[in-house]
Amino acid sequence: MKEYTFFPGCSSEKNASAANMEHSVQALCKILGIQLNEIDDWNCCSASIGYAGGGQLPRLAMSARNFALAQQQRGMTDLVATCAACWLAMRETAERIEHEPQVRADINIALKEADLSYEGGIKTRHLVEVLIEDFGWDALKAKVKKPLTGLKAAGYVGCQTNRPFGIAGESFENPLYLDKMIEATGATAVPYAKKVACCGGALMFTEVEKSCALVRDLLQCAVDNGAEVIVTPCPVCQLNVEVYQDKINQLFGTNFNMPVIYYSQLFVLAWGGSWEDAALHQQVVSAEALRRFA
Amino acid sequence: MADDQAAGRTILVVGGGISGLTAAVEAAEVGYTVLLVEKEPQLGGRVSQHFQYFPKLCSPSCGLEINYQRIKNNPRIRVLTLAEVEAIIGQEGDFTVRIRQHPRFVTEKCTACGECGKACTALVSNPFNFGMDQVKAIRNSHAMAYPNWYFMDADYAASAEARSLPCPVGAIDPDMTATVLEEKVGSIVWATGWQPYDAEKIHPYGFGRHANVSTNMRFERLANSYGPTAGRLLRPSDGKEVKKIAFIQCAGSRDHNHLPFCSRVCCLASMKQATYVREQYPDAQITIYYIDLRAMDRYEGFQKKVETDPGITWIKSKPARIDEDPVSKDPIVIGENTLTGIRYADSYDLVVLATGMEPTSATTARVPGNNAAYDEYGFVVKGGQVLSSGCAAAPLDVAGAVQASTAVALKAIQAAAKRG
Amino acid sequence: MAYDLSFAQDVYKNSEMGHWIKMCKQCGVCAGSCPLGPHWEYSPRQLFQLVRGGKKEEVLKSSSMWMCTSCYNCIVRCPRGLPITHIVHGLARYASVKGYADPDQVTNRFATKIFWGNIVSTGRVGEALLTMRLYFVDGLASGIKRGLEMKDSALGMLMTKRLNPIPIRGKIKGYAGFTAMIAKAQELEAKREAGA
Amino acid sequence: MEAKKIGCYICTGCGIAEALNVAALEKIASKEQKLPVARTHGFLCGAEGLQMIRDDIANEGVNALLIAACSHRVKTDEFERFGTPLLDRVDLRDKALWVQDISAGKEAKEDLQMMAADYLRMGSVKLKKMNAPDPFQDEGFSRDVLVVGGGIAGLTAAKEVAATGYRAIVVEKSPALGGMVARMHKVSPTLPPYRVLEENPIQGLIAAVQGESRIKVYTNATIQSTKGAPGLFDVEIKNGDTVSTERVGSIILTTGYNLYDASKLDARLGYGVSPDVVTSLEFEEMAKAGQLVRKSDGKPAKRVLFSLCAGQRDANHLEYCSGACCTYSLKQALYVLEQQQDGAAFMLFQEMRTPGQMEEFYRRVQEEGGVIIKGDVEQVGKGASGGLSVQITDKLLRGKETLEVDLLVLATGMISTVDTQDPNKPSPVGQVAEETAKSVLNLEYRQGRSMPELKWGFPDSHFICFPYETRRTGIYAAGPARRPMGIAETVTDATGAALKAIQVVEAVAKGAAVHPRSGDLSYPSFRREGCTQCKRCTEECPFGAINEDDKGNPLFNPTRCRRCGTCMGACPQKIISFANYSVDMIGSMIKEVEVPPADDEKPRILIFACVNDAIPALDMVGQKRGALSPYVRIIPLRCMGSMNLVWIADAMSSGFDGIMLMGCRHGDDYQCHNVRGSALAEIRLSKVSETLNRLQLESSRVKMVEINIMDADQLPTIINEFAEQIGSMDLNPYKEF
Repeated sequence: MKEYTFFPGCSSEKNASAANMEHSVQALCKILGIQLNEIDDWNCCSASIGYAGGGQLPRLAMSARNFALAQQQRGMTDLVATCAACWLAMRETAERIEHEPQVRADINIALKEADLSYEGGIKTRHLVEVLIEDFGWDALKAKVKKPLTGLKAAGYVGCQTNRPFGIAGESFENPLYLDKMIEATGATAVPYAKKVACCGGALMFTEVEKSCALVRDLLQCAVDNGAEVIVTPCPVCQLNVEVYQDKINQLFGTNFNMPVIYYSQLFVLAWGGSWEDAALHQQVVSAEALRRFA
Repeated sequence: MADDQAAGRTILVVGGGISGLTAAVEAAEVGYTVLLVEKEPQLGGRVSQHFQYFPKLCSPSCGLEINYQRIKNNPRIRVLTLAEVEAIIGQEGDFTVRIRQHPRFVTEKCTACGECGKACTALVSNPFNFGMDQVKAIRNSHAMAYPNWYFMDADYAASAEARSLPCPVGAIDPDMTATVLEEKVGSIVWATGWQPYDAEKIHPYGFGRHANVSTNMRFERLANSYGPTAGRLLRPSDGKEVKKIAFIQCAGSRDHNHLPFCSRVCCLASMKQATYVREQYPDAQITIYYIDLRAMDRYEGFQKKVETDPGITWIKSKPARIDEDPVSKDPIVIGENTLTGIRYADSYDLVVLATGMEPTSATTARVPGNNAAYDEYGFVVKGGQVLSSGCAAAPLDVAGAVQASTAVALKAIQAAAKRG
Repeated sequence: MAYDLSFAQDVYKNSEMGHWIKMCKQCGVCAGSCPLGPHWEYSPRQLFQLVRGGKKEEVLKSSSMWMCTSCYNCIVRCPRGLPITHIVHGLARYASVKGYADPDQVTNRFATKIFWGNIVSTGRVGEALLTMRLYFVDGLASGIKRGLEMKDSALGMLMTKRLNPIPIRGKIKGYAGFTAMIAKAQELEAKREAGA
Repeated sequence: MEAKKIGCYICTGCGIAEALNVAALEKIASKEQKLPVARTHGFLCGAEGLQMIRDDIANEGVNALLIAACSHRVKTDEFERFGTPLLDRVDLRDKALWVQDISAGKEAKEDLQMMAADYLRMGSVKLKKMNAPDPFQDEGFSRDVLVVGGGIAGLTAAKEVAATGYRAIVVEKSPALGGMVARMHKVSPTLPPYRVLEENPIQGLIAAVQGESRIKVYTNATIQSTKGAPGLFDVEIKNGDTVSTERVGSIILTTGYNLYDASKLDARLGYGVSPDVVTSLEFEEMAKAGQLVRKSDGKPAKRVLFSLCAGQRDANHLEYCSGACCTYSLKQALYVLEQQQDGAAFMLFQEMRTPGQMEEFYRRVQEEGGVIIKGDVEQVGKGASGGLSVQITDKLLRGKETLEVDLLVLATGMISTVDTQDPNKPSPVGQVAEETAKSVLNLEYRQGRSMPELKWGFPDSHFICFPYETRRTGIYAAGPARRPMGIAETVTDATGAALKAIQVVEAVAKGAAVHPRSGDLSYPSFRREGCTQCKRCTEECPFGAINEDDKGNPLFNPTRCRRCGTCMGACPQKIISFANYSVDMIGSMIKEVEVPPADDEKPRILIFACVNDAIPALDMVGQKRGALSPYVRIIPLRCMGSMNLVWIADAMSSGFDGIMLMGCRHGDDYQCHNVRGSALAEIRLSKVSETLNRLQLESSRVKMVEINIMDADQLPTIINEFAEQIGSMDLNPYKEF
């Protein structure tokens, strides 16, 4: 059993938009032997869109509080995040605490108001990095019980899992780990030009049509390349690409009905987990195409 | 005077490209003894892979040939090919260097008659053409090669066929092993030059992923009648004639993600390559994407000349990325024209990345021991035991490399005259 | 007067990562990298030159900064290593704080008011409330209209237990400390932004 | 001198024995050509074969070698190191065997045999006509180096010359050393991390030069005249009323640059209108004096606009880029940003040109707040609060903008101070060009007092592969006198020029040529009694090597000579020759070719090929096993410039049916290593139709082509099409005679 401090983020809460991710992540960890110790009483990371309301320091302070709590509760053990935005916000905060003394000092002035302090040092990691680096491809493949042979999946890495930090060792323009994950389950990763395209992110809320146009291009590319399902590591990507398909069909006269699932769901399914373990019942666009492997 | 000083005072020149050749020949023609060490089987270095020089659009072989003649006529120059300097001990005026000479598997008896090559059935990827074609495992690296003396790839030397190759003069020796020499030298010139920046590292441009994204050095080989297409400008995916072509400047240069410095020659090289295209395809459309056109000093005349070509579109823009049309395999260049503010997504038959110069002294040709000072890019600069010239010292065009190497030849003479 | 540097110098000093604007060499990579590029009135590169040119009104009243999806494409490609995403966020914030940004600009309104208000009110995002606030921001009628447009999706989310039927969420346990922390941070931030 | 004894060695390896009747060749050597020693060997370049030759040299007294084997591309160490200058290589393999397909049958084999026999005959007669050169010597040779110009280039050159153990003489026209750089404040970075301005090195350099016993300095001095030649230059140095004469071996021209006259610039730039518009040099002097102020009212200059390309890259002013001004202006921007409180520097650029590691310096200046603007100055007016109001076109903000600044600095460009003459306008016959004594060197050369220019007034001759070469042997230009360049590059350039200056005096001492025929000991001589004073040789020498006496006879300066043979080619009287290269030698080779009788219907085509490009290209044809017409016979020439028209007549009267001349490209982008050789050959050839008409032959029988070293693939077509064309004509009627 490997233990990590865990920051699930707001979308992974019960009845939140990435509840399916959280559920499948837990199932995945159980199979692999990972214990995720959630930070008690964590707060929102403020996400990238937090810049406008929060500015610099309040925004960074929010992640700093989570670090401080993590250190109090779990010492310096690696902190794992599953949400792209949370992971990015925490990495950014960690970097600025490390490299900018003024920021570190100011953050601590603010943290003091909550009787906390944090000087840096906890390593923030994406769950994907844990799987690759701490377990390795062979271990991931070895768990496969029901190879997803014949399944054509388009790996959609998106933005914030990929930039500006990215999964260690991967290219910003053509990261390969997600394709390798798909292949590790026995499925086929379709070649696909939009794997790091943007889904609109938070602008899906405000610039709906512009963002929907981005997602339309993305879906079209997946369809053109024969994908039956889109697989992603990012809750924002998952939400935007899955939930807005109706809207897109309405706006552009298209007829998309593309299931969009998390890599964790794919693994759980291939590793012999149930439909429910994989939280595939929690898809807005039905993932029935995968039922044949359940 | 000079002859007296030359006694026992050898100048070691490392690198047999245009810089090393120049330093060696210029020093030897003053009357000094020169040991020229080249790691490849033949001299000429990077320039020998070029089709033409700007601005005169003439062949590098022409100037190289004169330098080879100067070597042939000058007994003071000793050339060691397939050789690398492993260790440097001592100081200016009194160095001992250890040189490893890799086996050539062909002895100096070779008359370059070509019989072995005819019989050889092993084809290997051709490094001289950047792997764009295949070549015999026993060969000369290129037609104008000097010394005109065949060599054999090490892998092939271990094969059974290598032992049975015909040679009228018995020059083939697959059992040849490396030898290590120790030499006393008075001064050392590091002239190891540059390598093209690895275009695969420039991920947004898709080299290696997109079939029809090439590089400037590959394009030089394509244009060359001795190159993989016998000089025809054809695109890799389907052999189609290149009628719509883009050159992208600063592909890897002036970029903190890659080479932070300017490689100096790429703007002019692309202008020159535009003339290759025009020569073959009078109706071709050419686009050059650039940040700043750097046709320094008199090269401005060349820029002005190329600018008279109405078929060239100049776009002040560093493209953001290159996509590929999945069906036609046309590369699509995407970016913003900074003078109009208009975004573009233009497809081409071929895109040529003007990749920059990475000093080999930063990677494969480090100076042994603590004998060199480097700048943060890996160029060998003033302050160490060895002198440096050409593109081992700074990104330079050929004339600049010759100029610097002539100067360093004098510094090497002065240093060799010091008593250690 | 053009190229009066007082605005630029204030931005360099008081806008997040603003000092990096000095370093742009106007290559255009950022503009070509942006997913919503065509919708920007001024591309990042142009914004930077406008800042240097002293074009305060043009910059701060522009909707450009609000078009950033935070995809970070520009940041990883910029050959001068400018943290463009952060610079643009900083400029947006600057425009908002200094009162130049149109308060009705949809993203401005959402980011500065709705989203931030949502997270600081409890310590975490309340997605349902966030969505409702967003839809009803222009009043009841248009809110209902927007809500209806998305009703199938919302229903889907509800049915798959990915949307909380109870929009109000509870506060985090340490909310008092959290609020005090935010207040302190905001106080320091305000000082910094004022150029103190 | 001992009698010549020729040994002929025919290699039978590399398939020669299988393709050729070697015994017949051997017989030609011994019986027909009457060579005292003629041998064959199956592996001549092997240890045994070479020993055989060495034994003959030792035991038989052989002192001239005819090696009939492969081409000069291979085996030079083996075949060309016997220590005798009397050597010729007959290329039976690469240019005969390899370009003939003998599988075609008996006739092909016979053709090849004839070709080989002819080449052997030509080699034999060549060697018979060849004498060992006697190197030119003079007791008065000097190894001292004259440096003209006492700025950073000249001082560097002198210092480097002295540091190598030679004496230098510096002549500076102004009262003090230091030149332009002495007027400057600081210099741009040359060392990592390329971010920091460096202290001006000039004072240290002046002190070093003044403290060096091997350097003699003349200030307030000009060159009244330069007579002589490398090793033997006599230079009259005028200082006031005193004229001193110095004998030097070589000369380095480091007179630097003048700035383009800012008052000639477009009025919109405002120079001369407001005192607050200054040139970059004026600004430099202000910075040096610590006076960065508005000249109009003495107020501190806080906002400074630098306009790069003030006249450069402009067809109305300087067509070229000055190379260094972008970096130079960035340096000056840093003066403003570092020295002035609240200083602001704006760089109005066209193309920001900071090559190489200077990109980092560009970054530094931006980091310090320097603002870049792509655009042009439109109008300069008076500012609201003094200073200037400058209207510009702003290409990045896409519009017209107005900047209030304290100073506008115009980065004017560099003009070479070397007086040059356009080589494309040769001086009229009988006159010395540039009679005015304006020239820097005042050369007493037949072809004029000035240096021939390459382009835009810069005096070099070949700026890619051999940038130091000029058309005046032993005179090298360095620094901005040679090409626009900045300080760091000037220091490098001057060091390189110092090497070339030393190299030439060492070569001269040995009687040897410098580039491109480095080491060649031959030099031209002439038979005075045959001279008609036509002056073609003195006019045509690309290097101005030949002067004239009062009667118009040529006066050869062997140490100026580059041994190209252009004089020999020019001479209608055939009286100029080298010990080992002469009109008679080539003429005899032509006559040695056995021309088949007309009824054999086998034409003969003579190819004169330049050894620099055409011969290597022909070697490549062999290496690639291209097929050439069996009727061609190739004669290498040192340079097409040495082609004497009499050979055309010789060949035609010997029965050749066609002649092809292969020279290097000429014109603006010439590749001729002797600059004018191939161009002159073309001019001469234009007169050949007269000769042919006199012989009642078609002028299409003679053709000149430009051959590039990479033309191996085209050569078979070029040659074979010509051969076909000649074949389709009637055979040369002179065959019968």
